[in-house]
This record gives sequence, structure tokens and C-alpha cells, in this order.
Amino acid sequence: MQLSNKKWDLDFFLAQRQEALSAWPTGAEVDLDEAIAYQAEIPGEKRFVTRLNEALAAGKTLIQPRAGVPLINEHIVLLGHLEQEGEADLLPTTIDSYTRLNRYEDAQRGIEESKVSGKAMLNGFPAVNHGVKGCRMVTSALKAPVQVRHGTPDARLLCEITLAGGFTSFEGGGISYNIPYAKAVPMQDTLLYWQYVDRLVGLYEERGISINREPFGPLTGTLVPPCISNAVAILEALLAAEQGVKNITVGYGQCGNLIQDVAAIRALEQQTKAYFARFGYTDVVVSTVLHQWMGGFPADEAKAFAVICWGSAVAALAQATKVIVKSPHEALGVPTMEANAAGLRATKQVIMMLADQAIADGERLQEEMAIIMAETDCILERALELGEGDWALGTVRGFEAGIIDIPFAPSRYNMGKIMPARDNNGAVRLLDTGLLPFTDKLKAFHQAKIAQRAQAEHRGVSFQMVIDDIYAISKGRLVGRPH
Amino acid sequence: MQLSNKKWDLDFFLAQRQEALSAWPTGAEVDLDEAIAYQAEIPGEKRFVTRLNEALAAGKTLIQPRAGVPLINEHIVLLGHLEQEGEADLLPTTIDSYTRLNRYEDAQRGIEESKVSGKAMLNGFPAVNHGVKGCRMVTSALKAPVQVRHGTPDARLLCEITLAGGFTSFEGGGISYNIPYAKAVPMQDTLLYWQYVDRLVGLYEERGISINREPFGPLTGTLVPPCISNAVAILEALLAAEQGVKNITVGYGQCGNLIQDVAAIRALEQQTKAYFARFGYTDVVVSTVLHQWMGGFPADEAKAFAVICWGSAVAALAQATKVIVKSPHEALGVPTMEANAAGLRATKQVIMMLADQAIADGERLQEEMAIIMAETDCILERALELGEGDWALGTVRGFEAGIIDIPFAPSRYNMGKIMPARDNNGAVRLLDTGLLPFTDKLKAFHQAKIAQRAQAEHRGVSFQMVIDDIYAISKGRLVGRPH
Amino acid sequence: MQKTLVLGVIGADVHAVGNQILNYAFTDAGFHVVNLGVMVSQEEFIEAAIESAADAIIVSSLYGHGELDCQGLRDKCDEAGLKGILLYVGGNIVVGKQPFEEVRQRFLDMGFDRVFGPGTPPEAGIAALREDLADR
Amino acid sequence: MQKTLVLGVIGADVHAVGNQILNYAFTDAGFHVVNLGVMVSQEEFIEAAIESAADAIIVSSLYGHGELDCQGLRDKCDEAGLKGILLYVGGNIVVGKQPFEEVRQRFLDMGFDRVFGPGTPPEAGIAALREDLADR
Ligand code: B12
Ligand code: B12
Repeated sequence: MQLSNKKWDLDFFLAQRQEALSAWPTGAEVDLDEAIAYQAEIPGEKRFVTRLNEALAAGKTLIQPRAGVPLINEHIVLLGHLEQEGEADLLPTTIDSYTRLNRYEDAQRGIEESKVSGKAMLNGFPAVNHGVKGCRMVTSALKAPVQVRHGTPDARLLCEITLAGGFTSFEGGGISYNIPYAKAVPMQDTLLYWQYVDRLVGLYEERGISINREPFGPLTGTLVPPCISNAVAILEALLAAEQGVKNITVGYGQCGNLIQDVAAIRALEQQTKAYFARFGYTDVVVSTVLHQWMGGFPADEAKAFAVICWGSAVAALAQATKVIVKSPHEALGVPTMEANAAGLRATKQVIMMLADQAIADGERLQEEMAIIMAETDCILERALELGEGDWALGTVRGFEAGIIDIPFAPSRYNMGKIMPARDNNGAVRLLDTGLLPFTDKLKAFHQAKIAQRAQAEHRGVSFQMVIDDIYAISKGRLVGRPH
Repeated sequence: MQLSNKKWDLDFFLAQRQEALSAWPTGAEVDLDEAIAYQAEIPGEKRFVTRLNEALAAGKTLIQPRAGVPLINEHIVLLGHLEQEGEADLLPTTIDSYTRLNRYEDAQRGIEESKVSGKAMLNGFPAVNHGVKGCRMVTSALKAPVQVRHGTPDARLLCEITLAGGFTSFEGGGISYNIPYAKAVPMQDTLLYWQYVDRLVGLYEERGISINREPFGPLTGTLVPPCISNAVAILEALLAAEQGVKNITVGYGQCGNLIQDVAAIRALEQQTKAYFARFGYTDVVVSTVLHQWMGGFPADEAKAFAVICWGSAVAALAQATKVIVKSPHEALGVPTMEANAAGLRATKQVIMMLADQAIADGERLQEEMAIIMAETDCILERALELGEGDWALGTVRGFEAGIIDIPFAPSRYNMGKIMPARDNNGAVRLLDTGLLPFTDKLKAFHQAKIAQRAQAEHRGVSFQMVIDDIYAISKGRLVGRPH
Repeated sequence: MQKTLVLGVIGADVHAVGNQILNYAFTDAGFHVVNLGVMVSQEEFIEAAIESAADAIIVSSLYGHGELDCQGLRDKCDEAGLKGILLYVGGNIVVGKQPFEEVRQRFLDMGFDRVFGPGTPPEAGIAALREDLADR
Repeated sequence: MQKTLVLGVIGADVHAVGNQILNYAFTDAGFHVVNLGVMVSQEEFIEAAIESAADAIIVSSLYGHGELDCQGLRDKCDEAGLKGILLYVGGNIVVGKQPFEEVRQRFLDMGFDRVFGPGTPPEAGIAALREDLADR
């Protein structure tokens, strides 16, 4: 099948649907008409789109955890705790890693072993195995809206089951849930899988059910320069909009430098809207999400709180529409519900203390935004060129050509030539710009920034700097200085 | 005795000294020559002045807890834990409340009952009762320099004993350790007591022993507008410099609005230096300290971490020379050493993550600094006028006239006419400017800011706003909005 | 009939903020408040209660020395002829974070009628006063 | 003689960062590293170990399914003729924060020679390898 950035026609979609639904027995539970009728009964305050739009209008930042355990009742207890004791505004259901790779038998084994051992043996909620009914037990038991959060290259069945199961938001995209989450899945394939997901969401939209979609912003979570994650988010937003998605939250993982982070979120919002306007998607509502630090965390809980709180501060100062929250257990393992709720309460406190203090102006902020936007434009324009005007083809060819390149990614379809490192103020820059289609001026900018740091540290530019930066936050600082 | 801002002559000082040292038997342990010889043996890295000057030069922010327990050994264990597990750069010895009021018999009872019950029955370390030898056991047992932190209107004996005891910094001042800490001590008296302290420190200076002095910035810790605490800090700095103090850390308690807080610290540093220059104290080194939120804390520990971390962020972004750290137990009681160390580690993590990201520019910052400096000048110039050119007299008369006025203070020598409240962005403004000698323009500025908030909250300006603001942070936000 | 309360912060304690709010809240709730402010000795509490024929003495202690400062207050009240006067205490009444039920018991044993922990809102005190003073 | 290590992240685990660093650090320490990257099956580990005549297999697991993914690896090694090959495992090898001594025991029981907890620095692994491979 030929990939192109064109809205799928309905017959084609329905033909694909047979295959998607038959991947696991629970697929048979999905009946689109019944699902739409079910979704229509979910009240506004339990819908993602409503809550996000309210927050957008009020300039508020909502808080959302990550959480998922293998068994239904335990999962309901967990999410209930997070909304009660954690004051979460929005809820997640994090999917386990076997389901993410469509290994439903392994997921089943995980469910059984969890039942037997009384311990969670999966790192998330296996929604496909629990089926539509299991999902509805979860979504109906809670006050807040619930989103599916995962990392699934082929999420067609997962999306079918969870939307029918009453979830009102679905995370992911053909790039962001491939390159950081898979080793050997061709980009062409995931873009098609995700056109399916977006077309399905579009169908719900056509039938009056608005579902939020959220490209996964942080990618590998490790020193990803803003221009890379913003370019990916905008590409996925454009692809989604073409299939009929009307409500999109573009995301970004905190890098750690305040000015760069605020600039990145601002640039992301502005450029997403600008590309939407330019390509005629004028009725899509855009919101933003900031992910608290996504790289390695300090093991000490007090220090982990510090990382969490600083991420919260950045989210509030940038006026992101929502913030995804980490827990003080991050470095060690999937958090207990108490630790997860503690991370949320700390976040809520910071968000509320900073609710009325956005950082909107400032010369350095403007400069940083200009840099990020110029870089992002370079990448996107070149992708469009390579795709001969087609964003989907441009994405595939862009990754092949290394003009989009995600650091530390496991996928063999990623060039892996760029190398990020922090500058002397902790902003993430490029020690090696690889094949990114930057102007000479932009390349020189990065070179100068890294050179400045090397000089300050009295050492040469080397991979050791990158390693030091990867460990830095877990060792208690932002820039990985020598000794 | 007549108060005036003139350096005490030595004979006068020595005459006073008899009285001071005889207030409690341990006073007899103090021998100035021996004390100076003892201090001369303390190596640089264990001296406050050295560590502060290094931090100033490097643009670093040091971290310091509050801590004190009644018994010597327990106190050493406590401080050891805070430097080992808390990564504290500077150490405190917080003095108990009986000692602060020179009630040494009560302190003795507290020591005895603590021994018997195995529980700390005093809220700090009774340094006078433990005497010079007890103090030296403490200061010599630790790697970091140790400061005396208290709240004592008449700290003459405390200062004699602790400096002889190896402490290298002494907090307080005639205003800041009177108005927030006493009910019925005339300003005239405390200014004289503190001239004694400063003259003693000056004597050490003359003999080659540099001791750091730190006016207590936060005052009542509750919605104190920056101009008030800055004016008080500058007054105390001027009075100290006149007596021969050469190393001063001026302080400020975080109010909660980022721009206002950074502006306040910057203004404080600039104006202290400007007044020093104008009045000829050209060889005094000035550093700054930011106190993490000094008002009511949330009882929940996760939320308390959030307050702690936000305060740390402000200290780093303002590049304060040091930050005084709270613990997650703040709302409940004197912290365990573990909770205290946790607050420190969280602070260290934030400070290190923000070490390379000062906020120095920005139009809003400049505006806010201009406001604070104009207000502070109004107060100080009027005090100088009332004092007929004498800062000490100006202070006494200034408080009498209510042109300096500290909100929520217990002292009857404070006018108590001003009423602070937050504006719509959370900055602390004045709902009632009382008798502050502000220009009409400044008065109008405050009025407009409060009116703007009232309008946003659809309610009239009233004392209820103030109450809501007092509770706000402990209830999870900065501005106390209705319901 | 309007009930009279004597209010103050005991001992060498200067925490003035909560006291000012309690004064405002109790007055607002209809009580006649004799507010002694901060740094109030046991003797001052008793004197003021006699003078104002108070129905209750409301002791705050925030700074940690509450346990030392409050010892013997009930006996002194009895001696002064204030037998059975309602005695409340609240705030951060001991040093450190201690299990509150044990703390409450220690203060009940000292003769207080009610003991309130850190951060108790004024409303809780008002509700208790209404209940305890209803039949007096 | 240079020792050979087979390195990889087991199961459906895609955490690639630590693996890249271990590869760099072990190579830097003088080992010959056959790095299989992420998402490595038990079979792939064994095949690579046979092919390279490896002295040790270094398994990372970060995502939590380590306990499921590692079951039976020792037996499969034995069957494939890799009897006694050194088997290490490290990372966030179970779901959640669990008492590490219990976790270690469970993995030792599964046949691993050494078990390393969350955030172990590469240096610890290198030191252990030097010790365990010294006399081989
Ligand atoms: C970055 C990250 C991601 C990125 C990974 C990008 C990529 N492709 O590499 C993204 C966002 C994609 C991601 C996804 C997921 N993640 Co993740 N992730 C992290 C995080 C924050 C940092 C990992 C990292 O790179 N650290 C830096 C490197 C240098 O350290 P390291 O990985 O620990 O490796 C070092 C040591 O462990 C050691 N080591 C490793 N193996 C061995 C072996 C030996 C013998 C020795 C001596 C040492 C050793 O040496 C390495 C180098 O120093 C960790 C939490 C943390 N550590 O703070 C969670 C974490 C590992 N992830 C976790 C989970 C659950 C997931 C997801 C399932 C999603 C989810 N529920 O949120 C998916 C899984 C996807 C999959 N199929 O694997 C959990 C695992 C939970 C558990 N074990 O209980 C963690 C612990 C977070 C948490 N507390 O919940 N994640
Ligand atoms: C602001 C503050 C100060 C200011 C006080 C300024 C002033 N003059 O008012 C300053 C900085 C000067 C200060 C000094 C000291 N403080 Co102080 N301070 C605080 C702080 C942060 C807030 C207090 C406050 O204003 N809260 C807001 C008001 C509205 O709440 P509140 O005081 O709790 O009062 C309410 C309730 O308690 C209740 N309530 C009170 N009494 C009663 C009675 C009844 C019957 C009822 C129903 C309710 C009730 O109603 C009040 C109104 O809502 C608290 C910690 C906290 N709470 O977060 C520490 C705290 C009270 N301070 C403490 C200490 C130890 C001190 C010092 C000894 C210094 C030190 N070691 O750091 C000195 C003591 C000086 C002295 N002699 O008293 C400790 C007490 C420790 C303990 N009990 O174990 C605390 C708890 C901090 C801590 N965790 O260490 N402090």
C-alpha cells in the first residue's frame, strides 16, 4: 500500500479494520455504533477535550500522572487514589510493554502471573486483553477523564478497544511511538498504522464525539534538542489533522534550562498553529503539554522531588495546558500509588503558586524562540521538499536522509548521527549537528555554544561531555561538569 | 545613655562589658585575648567569611539549614547529619526561645527536663548555658562553618560566649531581632544592645578575626513587602558598619512572586552597597541571603517540598549568596534531622540544576526593581531626616512615626498600620500604606494593584483578602482567592 | 448571652499572626474576646479571666515550649477561684512532629478540656466552644 | 587476553541510553564487546555468545519485565553448551521499588552470577568482571 498524506476514504479504512480487529479475540467486542452511543453518554467534565479547552481558556495548567497496573480492580484503586489523594486533573492508563508490541499472549501470561504472585508482573495495564468491558469498568469508575498512554508502534487494535472502552484521549504518533519505542519497525508502516488511528478518531469526530490526540513529545527523553521534538510534534499534528483529528495536544519534554524550555513550549504552540493555518487545518484546537524531566532521575527521593518541582515550575511559567508528572520513585521503578500521589501533590502546589506568573517576554526568551523556530523550519521545509509536498513521504524520506534525527533512539530507521550536549547555561545544543539541514549560521551557533562550555570547563569537546550530561541530573546537577 | 550612630569608644564598650558578662555564670569563661587566639586557629574553610567570599566570587549559592537541640552531643550529631546527609555548605546553631529572652534559668530547666525525658524540651540550643566550652565542642566537631541564629533582643552575652566558642557568624540586629521577636522592648534599648554586638565583632575584626554578621531579613515572615525588609536590612547594615563590622549578609524572605523576589534581592544588594558608598563604609563586603518561604507552610510533606523547591529556584535565579532552607516538617514542628536533611538535599538539587541560569535582565524585572528601590529610598531618606542625619535616632523616630512599619509584628513599638496583600500576580503589595512616607505615585501604584486583584476576584478590598493570603500557601496556592 | 473568651499566646512565644486571626474569627463568630496577644504568662491569663468573668481561656502555643509553659495552669486557675473554667490549648504545642494522640493525652492530663493540633482552623475551635458553652 | 562480553537489553525493552553507555564503558575498559542493543531475545544472547566464544553475557533490563524475560536463560545456556558462562543482570530489573536483597536472591536463584540494582555505575560491573574473569 502506498503511503501518502491524504485522508483515507472510508471504504479503505473499513477494509483495514477487519484485519486490525482480528488480532486478538477482544477485537470482536468492538461495535462502532454502540461505541459512539456509549461515548455520547460520557458527560463533559469526564471528557479530555472539555477539560483541556477550559484550561486553555482560563490559562490554567492541569496535572496528569502516568500509571498502570496489570489487574482491573487494582488499576481502578490506583487511579482513584491519584485523583483523590494526588489531586490529578487528568488521568492516564499506561499500557504495559508487551501490549505495546502486540504480544498479547505474553501480556496474558503477565496477567495470570500477577494474579498468582500478588505482585504486578507487568509494567502497565494490558487494555487489549481486558477488552472493551474491562476498559469501561475503569473509565466509568473515575471522576476525571482518562487517556491511553503507551508507546505502541501499531496501536490500531488498542485504539479501537480503548475508545470503545470510554477513554477520551489517545497518546502517540507514527514517529514518536516508533523511533524511541522500537528497533525494527519501518517508518512507512507506523505512519500507516497511525493514519488508521487518526482516521478512527476522525470518524468519532464526524459522529459528534470529540477525542483528544497527543503526539508523544519527549521521544527518547534524553537531551533531545527542542527543534527535533517540535518538528516531530508538528509533523504528527499535521498528519493527524489530515485524517480528521480536531483536538491536539503537542508535547515537549523539559530540557532543564528555564529560558530554553519556556521558549520551546511557546515556539511549539505558535508553529503548530502556523503550519495548521498554512495547510488549511483551521478548525483544530491546539493545546500544549510539558513533561517533567524525562531522563535519568536521582535515586534520592528529596532530590527527585526537586526535579519534579522544577519541572512543574517550568510548566507553569510556560503556561503549558497540562504537565505530565513524575514520582519520587522514578529512578527505582514503577511508583507505588502513594509515591505517585506525592509527586502530583508537589506538582499541584507549584502549579498553584505560579498560576498567576507566566513568563511571556524578555529578550533572551525571544532570542531563544527565534533559534528554535528557525531550526524547526529548516527541518520541516526540507522534509516537505523531500516529500514533494507530502508530509508523510517527507517524514519517511526525512528520516532516511537524517535531516530528522533523534538522539539515543533504538530504531534502526533513525540516522543516529546528531549528538546533543548542554551549553554553559545548561541549554541543550548540538555537539554534532549530523545531517540536520541547518543554515551555516545555525550550525555556527551550536558550535560556538559548545565551544564556550568546553572553554569554561578547560577541556576539549568530546563524547565524555555527553556522558557527563546524561548522568548529570541523576547525580544532582544540570550540566555534567568534570569532577 | 544617649543613643547615636557613632562608633563606641573602647572604654565605653569595656565598661558595658562587665554588666553583659555577669548576666550568667558562664560569662566568666570569656577572655577576649584567649578567644581571639582560639579563633585565629580556625582554618579558612571553617570560617563563614571565607566561604561566603568564595561563593560571591564564583557566583554560587550556598545552602544552610536551621537547627538546634538542647543537649550538646545531640546537637553535634544533628549538625553532623546535616553536613553529611544534607550536603549543607554552612551550618547553624538555632538558639532556644528562653535564651533569646535571657531567661537562662528556664533554659536550664529545659536542659534538665530534656535529659530526664529523653525528648527535646527546648526549641533550640541554649548556648549561654552550655558556655564557651560547650560551644567549642560543637564548632570544632564539624567541617562546615557554624553561625548563631536566634531572635534575641539583648544578645550581648550570647555573642560574647558564641564568638569565644568558635562561631564565625552571628545573625540579628536591633530592629529585626526586636520587632518580630518581642512585645515590650523599646527600640532604643535593642539598638544599644546591638551596637554592643557590632562593636564586639568590630573588635575581633581589628584583631584580624573576620566575623560575618547577618541582619534577619524575613522579619515576621508573613507578607512583608520587600521595601520594608530591605529598608530594615540596610539600616542594620549601616549601624553595624559604623561599629566596625566588615562582612555583612543582607537578607530577604521569599514573598512568592518570581519577578518581585529576584528584584528584591537585586535591589537589596545594590542599595546596601549604594548607602555604604554614600556614607563612607567602602571596605565592607556585602553578600545576600534568601530565606525560603517564611510564612505558614502546608502540612503535607510533598507540598512542603514544593514550597522548599520553589524557594530554592528563586534563590538560584536571583543568585543569592546563600539560601536558608526549610524542612518538610515545617508546618508541624521542629524537624527531625532526617526531614531537615531532606529539605537540604532537595534544595541542593534545585540550586545545582539552576546554577548556571541567573535571571538578570527583563523589562518587568527592571520595573519591579525600580519600584522597590524608590519605596526603600522614601523610607530611608525620611528616617535620616527624622534622625537629623543620625541613622540610629532615625530608626527610633521612624518606628515611632510609623514611617517604618512591620506587618503582624508583636511589638508595641511598631505602629502596625500598614496592611499587605497580594496583587493579581501574587506580588506582595500594600492594601493600606499606613504612614509609610511614599510618594503619591507609589501610593497610587499599590492601590491600583490591589484594586485590579479585587476586580479579578469580583469582591471588594477587605481584611478577608489578607486572611486568605495568610492561609494561601498552606492551603496550596499563592494568592488567596475566594472559595 | 454573649460568652467571653480570654485569648493569648503563652510563655515566651511571639507568634503573632495566628493570634490576630483567632481574635478576628472568634469576634466575628459572636464571642467577646479579651485578647492578650503574645508572650502571656499564666498569671496574666488568670487575671484577665477573673477581671472579665470569662467563660473560657484559649491558650495558643506555637513555638514548642507549650509543654513547659502550660504545666500547672489548671491548678493555678483552681486556686484563683476559676474552678471548672473551660481551658483550650492549640497550635504547635510540643517540640517536633509527635504522634498527636499522645500529645493530646498529655495535655488532657494537665487539665485542658480540649487540645487542638497544628493548623487547626478557627472554625474547629468555634464549633467546640459553641458545644461546650451551650449549657453554661 | 582480551575477554569477550555479549551485551544487550532483554525482552521487549527499548531503553537504549544505558546500553550505549555500557558499550562505551566496557570497551573503554578493554573488553571486546558484542553489543546486541535493545529488544534482545534469550536466543539472540545465546547465539551471539556461541558465535563470539564469549566469556560473559551481560543482560540489562530496565522496563520492569526483567523477571518474566529472564526466566530459563541459564537452562537455555546450559542446553546450548554454554555451561558455566558468566551471567550478569542489572538495571531496574523488577516492577516497582522492591527490597533489593529479595530481588537479588530471586535472580541468583534463576542462575545469574551477579545481580546489580538500579543506577549501578558501569565501574561496578567492570570491577566485578575483572574479578570473576581473572582466573578464567
Ligand atoms: C529515558 C527513559 C525512557 C525513555 C527511553 C528512551 C530509549 N529508547 O532509550 C522512554 C520515554 C521511551 C521510556 C519508555 C518506557 N519506560 Co522508561 N525510563 C526512562 C528513565 C527516565 C531513564 C532511563 C535512562 O536512560 N537512564 C540513564 C542511563 C544511563 O541509566 P540506566 O538506563 O539506568 O542504565 C545504567 C544502569 O542501569 C546500569 N546498568 C544497566 N544494565 C546493567 C547491567 C549490569 C551488569 C551493570 C553492572 C549495570 C547495568 O548501567 C547503565 C549505564 O550507566 C528511567 C528512570 C530513571 N532511571 O530515571 C525510566 C524507566 C526505566 N522506564 C520505565 C518504564 C516502565 C517505561 C515504559 C513502560 C513506559 C512507562 N510506563 O512509563 C516504557 C517502556 C518502553 C519499553 N518497551 O521498554 C520504568 C521501569 C519500571 C520498573 N522497572 O519498575 C522506569 C524505571 C521509570 C519508572 N520509575 O517507572 N523510558
Ligand atoms: C511565621 C513564623 C515565625 C515568625 C513569627 C513572626 C511573628 N512574630 O508572628 C518568626 C520568623 C519570627 C518565627 C520565630 C520563631 N519560630 Co516560628 N514559625 C512561623 C511559621 C512559619 C508560621 C506561623 C504562622 O504565622 N502561621 C500562620 C497562622 C495563621 O497559623 P498558626 O500560627 O498555626 O495559628 C493558627 C492555628 O495554629 C490555630 N490555633 C492556634 N492556637 C489555637 C488554639 C485553639 C484553641 C485553636 C482551636 C486553634 C489554634 O489557629 C491559628 C489561626 O488559624 C511556623 C510554621 C508553620 N506553621 O508553617 C513556624 C513555627 C511555629 N516556629 C517555630 C519556631 C521553633 C520558631 C523559633 C524558635 C525560631 C526557630 N527555631 O526557627 C522562633 C520563636 C520565637 C519565639 N520566641 O516565639 C516552630 C515551632 C516548633 C515546634 N512547635 O516544634 C515552627 C512550627 C516551625 C518549625 N517547624 O520549626 N516564626
